[in-house]
Order: sequence, then structure tokens, then C-alpha cells
Amino acid sequence: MMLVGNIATVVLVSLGAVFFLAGTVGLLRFPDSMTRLHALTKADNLGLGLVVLGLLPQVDSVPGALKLVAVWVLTQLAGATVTQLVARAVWRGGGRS
Amino acid sequence: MSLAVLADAALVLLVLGLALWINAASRAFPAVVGYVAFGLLLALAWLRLSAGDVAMTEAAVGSGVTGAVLIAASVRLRAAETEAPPLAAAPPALPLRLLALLLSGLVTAALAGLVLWTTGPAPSLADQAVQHLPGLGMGNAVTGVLIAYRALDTLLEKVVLLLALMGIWSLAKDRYWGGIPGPSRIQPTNGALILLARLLPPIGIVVAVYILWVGAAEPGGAFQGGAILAAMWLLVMLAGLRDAPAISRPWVRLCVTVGPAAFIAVGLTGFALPNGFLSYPDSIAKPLIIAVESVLTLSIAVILGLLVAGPPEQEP
Amino acid sequence: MTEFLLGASAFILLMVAVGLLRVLRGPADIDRVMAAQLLGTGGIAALLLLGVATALPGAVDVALTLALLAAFAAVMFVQSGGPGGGSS
Amino acid sequence: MTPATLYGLCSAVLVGAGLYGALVNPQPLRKILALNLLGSGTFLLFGVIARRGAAAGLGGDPVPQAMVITGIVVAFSATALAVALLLRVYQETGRTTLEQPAPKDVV
Repeated sequence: MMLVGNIATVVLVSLGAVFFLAGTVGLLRFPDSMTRLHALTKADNLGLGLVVLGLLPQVDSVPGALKLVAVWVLTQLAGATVTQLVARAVWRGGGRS
Repeated sequence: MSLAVLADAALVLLVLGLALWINAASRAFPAVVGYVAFGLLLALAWLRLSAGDVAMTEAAVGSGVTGAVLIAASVRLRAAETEAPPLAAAPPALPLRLLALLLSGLVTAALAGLVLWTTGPAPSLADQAVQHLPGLGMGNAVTGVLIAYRALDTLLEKVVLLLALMGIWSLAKDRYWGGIPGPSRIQPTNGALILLARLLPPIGIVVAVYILWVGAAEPGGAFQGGAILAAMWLLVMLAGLRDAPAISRPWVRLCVTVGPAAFIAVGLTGFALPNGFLSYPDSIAKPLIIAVESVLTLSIAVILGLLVAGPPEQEP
Repeated sequence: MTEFLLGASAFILLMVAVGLLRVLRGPADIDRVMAAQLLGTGGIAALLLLGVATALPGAVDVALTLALLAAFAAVMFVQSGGPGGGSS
Repeated sequence: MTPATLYGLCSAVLVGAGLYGALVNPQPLRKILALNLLGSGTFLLFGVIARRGAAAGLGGDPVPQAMVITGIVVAFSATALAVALLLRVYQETGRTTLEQPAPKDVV
């Protein structure tokens, strides 16, 4: 059981790290603000989501696990709103130079 | 633990890189964004130094609320950035810059020498602090120090917050005195932001109360909880759901003063009961401390929020 | 497991830190805000990994605080009229 | 080198960088930023001393840590007041400096 948990952790956290890598590459390489925003949201959603999922087997109490999930949900809320605000600002021309 | 050392080294390099950027950026806004990132990384560094309470304060106050003040200011001052003298100050001449560099280098070298030469364990008050915690019904020594042993510092700090708020209010133009803080809103509100400002504050209030409550035993406490509450309030104002209150409102005045006042009241009763100013009788120490902390949290939240909102710029 | 989690934490931190090059390059201020947002999320992930790996007291609560304030800087920027200009 | 020493050196550089920025940068807002760097460096040094004073089963001496928490909040109130003063000066005069213009600059 321990072993299965550990394997799940390694796989999921690694996958999450890959999404952060992708987010960074996208943020640096994509040509304009809109596409960069696209890269950012993937890291926000999936990167942190997979890391949290991967950490769950390592937490031994239910409240501890719930707190991890709460961190993810709150970051989602923030991320979604910021994406909306930024996209709207870029759309109105604020993001172009 | 080689990986841990690597992580520490990476963190330190990042923090220093951001510090250089904050000084070197050509405009203020990029420097301010650097400062927000800097605060977040510093919170990680504090955790690595086993100071969870400080990490939380740095994340909420050092990076979050300070960042908000600086961001708003850098946007408002954007037009002034391209100004030359006499509208803006000129950079100092090269010899002066070199002199400043020399001075800063000397200070850095002296501090670094101090850090490197004094390697032994530092003198510590940890034993004394822990010794009396059970009497207070607490597990977190930092909260114990803040609320009990060094309560006078904490009280004076509340007074500093209040003084800063009075300083900011007094900057209002005469006709706006007693009015609503901050510039009148020009930005249209946004559906997504309104949704966030409706969803997040209830959760934020729960988390703030939890942080305050858990502060007795684990990292957390009145400052951290108060800063979260302030951020939630500001979010509601930014989304346009509520205006900032006119500063002449009685409840505003009551909220900002009730924390320090309660602290002083409890402190004075210390004279009548056991050992003097700001000491708690053992039997009711815990409920008393929780009561003081709750009222303090409310005051801190309102004061921090109003400090960010700025001087009144609209008529009441 | 501890070593793996620490390694992952350092890796994610370094990744999002590289993303900070966007703060240096811009070109628009909104791009810099995005880089800060990515650093915020990555910092939270690194914090959670670090906290679970070394059982630091309070690490998850610090992450909770950061998550609550995650949108704050960007909202402040947009609502104070930041995106209206200021690309260099 | 222990982590505490590493962060100690970091704090020394932060203090130096903050001092330099506060002395040299002409823009007031940047001076405020630099002073905050200086403050953060000082706080971090306190944290290092606290870490070295770890005892009684705690990770660090709680007294300096509590002082730093107080310090961070006071630094914030000072920053907020300074920013408000700066914005007011700018609002009133359209300038971001208090230096008197030299006679030849006056149009």
C-alpha cells in the first residue's frame, strides 16, 4: 500500500513539474500576451493540481489532505479570475506595445 | 541533505537576483513586480529558517499588502517617470555613486564578516519563553512572546499602525476631510472579478479565524489573520461591490481604536490583580488572551485595509 | 521520498524563476504580471512539496495564505488602471 | 556552510543593495522600495540569529522572531505613509522631488 502510494506520488509530482516546465517555456517563447496567457493557465491548473494530487498519499490525516485540496481550489479561483482580467485587458489593447 | 543545500542556494541566488533587479529596473512598475516576487521567495526562506510565523506574516503583509500599495502607487506615478529635472530629481553624479557603492560594500562586508565569524550557537531566550507557556495555555512560543512577554512591543506597534493611519488621513485635502478614501473608481467592474469577490471573502474569513485560532499552538496569530481579512475587504472594494467607508463613520473610528484600547484596558487591570501592567492572571490567561487577540485582529484588519485605501479623495 | 520531494520542490522553483525573465523583458506590464502569477503558483507548489517533505510546521498554512492572496496583486494592477498604458 | 550562514550572507548583501538603492536612486518610489529591501535584509539577519539560538525543542529563538513580525508590520505602515506622502506631493506640485529648482530651470 505504501509502495503504491509512493509510486503514485513520484509519477504525479513529476507530471506536475513537467507542466510547470511547459508553463515557463510557453511564457518565455510564445509570441504575444494572449498565447502566453494560454501557457500560464496550464501550469496554474494542471501543474499545481497534479502536485497536490501526488502529495495526498503522503499526508496521514484527513484535515491535512483537505487543506491541500483547499489550497488548490483557492489557487484555481484566483487563477481563473486573473486570466479573465488579463485577457480582457489585453483584448482592449492594454497588453500590446 | 545535499538536495536541501542545493534548494537553499537556489533560493538565495533568486532572492539576490530579484534584489538587484529591484534596484536596476528602468521603470518603477517592473521593480514593484520584482518586489512582490521577492516577498514570496523570502517567505520560503523564512520557512527554511524554521520561522513559520514570520513566513506567514511576510507572505501576507510583506509581499501581499505592501505589494498592493506599491502597485497602485507605481501605476499612479507612471506619468511622472519620464520627467526630467526640475520635475523630478536627477541621479547623483558618478563620484557620489561610487562613494555610495563603497559605503554599501563596507556595510555588506561587515555584516558578512559578523555572520561568518560568529558561528557558535547564539544566546537564546527560547528556554525562558517555553518555560512559562503552559501557564498561558499556549503551544506557540512566538505568539506567547508577542502577546504576553513582550506585550508592550505589540501594544506600541498597534499605536504605530494607528499613527500611520492618522498620518495618511491628515493628507486629505480640506474639502475631502471625513470623506471616502481612495480615488473615485474609473475602471469598469468585471463579472469574473465580482464572482471572485463574492466567493473568496467568506472562505477568507474562515481561514483568517482558523489562522488566529491555530496561532496559539502553531504558526499563525492576530497579524496574519488580520492581514488576510484586510485583503478580503480590499478585494470587495476593488470589485466595486462596496465602497470604502467614509472615515468619519463612527464604526470606522471604533474599529481602528478598539484593539489598542482593549489591550490597554487588560493591561491596566493587571495592576489591580497580579504583577502589574500587561500581566495576565494565570487562571484566566487563555480566555483573556484569546479575547484580546480577537479584538486586535479586527482592528488590524480595518487599519491595514484603510492604510492601503489611502487618504480620502472623495467627499463624504 | 523526502529527497524526491525536495528535488521536485527545487526544480519547480527554478522553473518558475526562469519564467521571471518575463518580468525583465516585458514588453507590456501585463506580461510582467503574468510572470508574477506563475511564480505565485509555482511558489505555492514548492511550498507544499517542501512542507510535506520536511514536515515543517505551518508550511501548508503559509500556502493557504498565499493561495488566498494569489489574485490580489493582479486585481490591484488591473483595477487601478494599470493595463491602460505603460509598455516600454 | 550551514543554511543559517548561507541566509546570513544573503541578508548582508540585501542590506548593502538596499542601502545603495536608497542612496543613489533619484525616484522616491524606488527609494521606498530600496528601503524595504534594506529592512528585509535586517529582518533576515534577525532570523539567522534566531535560528542559531534554537533551543528547548524550538527551531529558533522565538524572541527575535516575534520582533521581526512586529518589524514587518511597522515597515508596512511606514511604507504606506511614505507612499501616501509621495502621491500627495505629486498631486499638489506635479513633481516627484522636493529639491528646489535651480533659478535657470524656472521657465
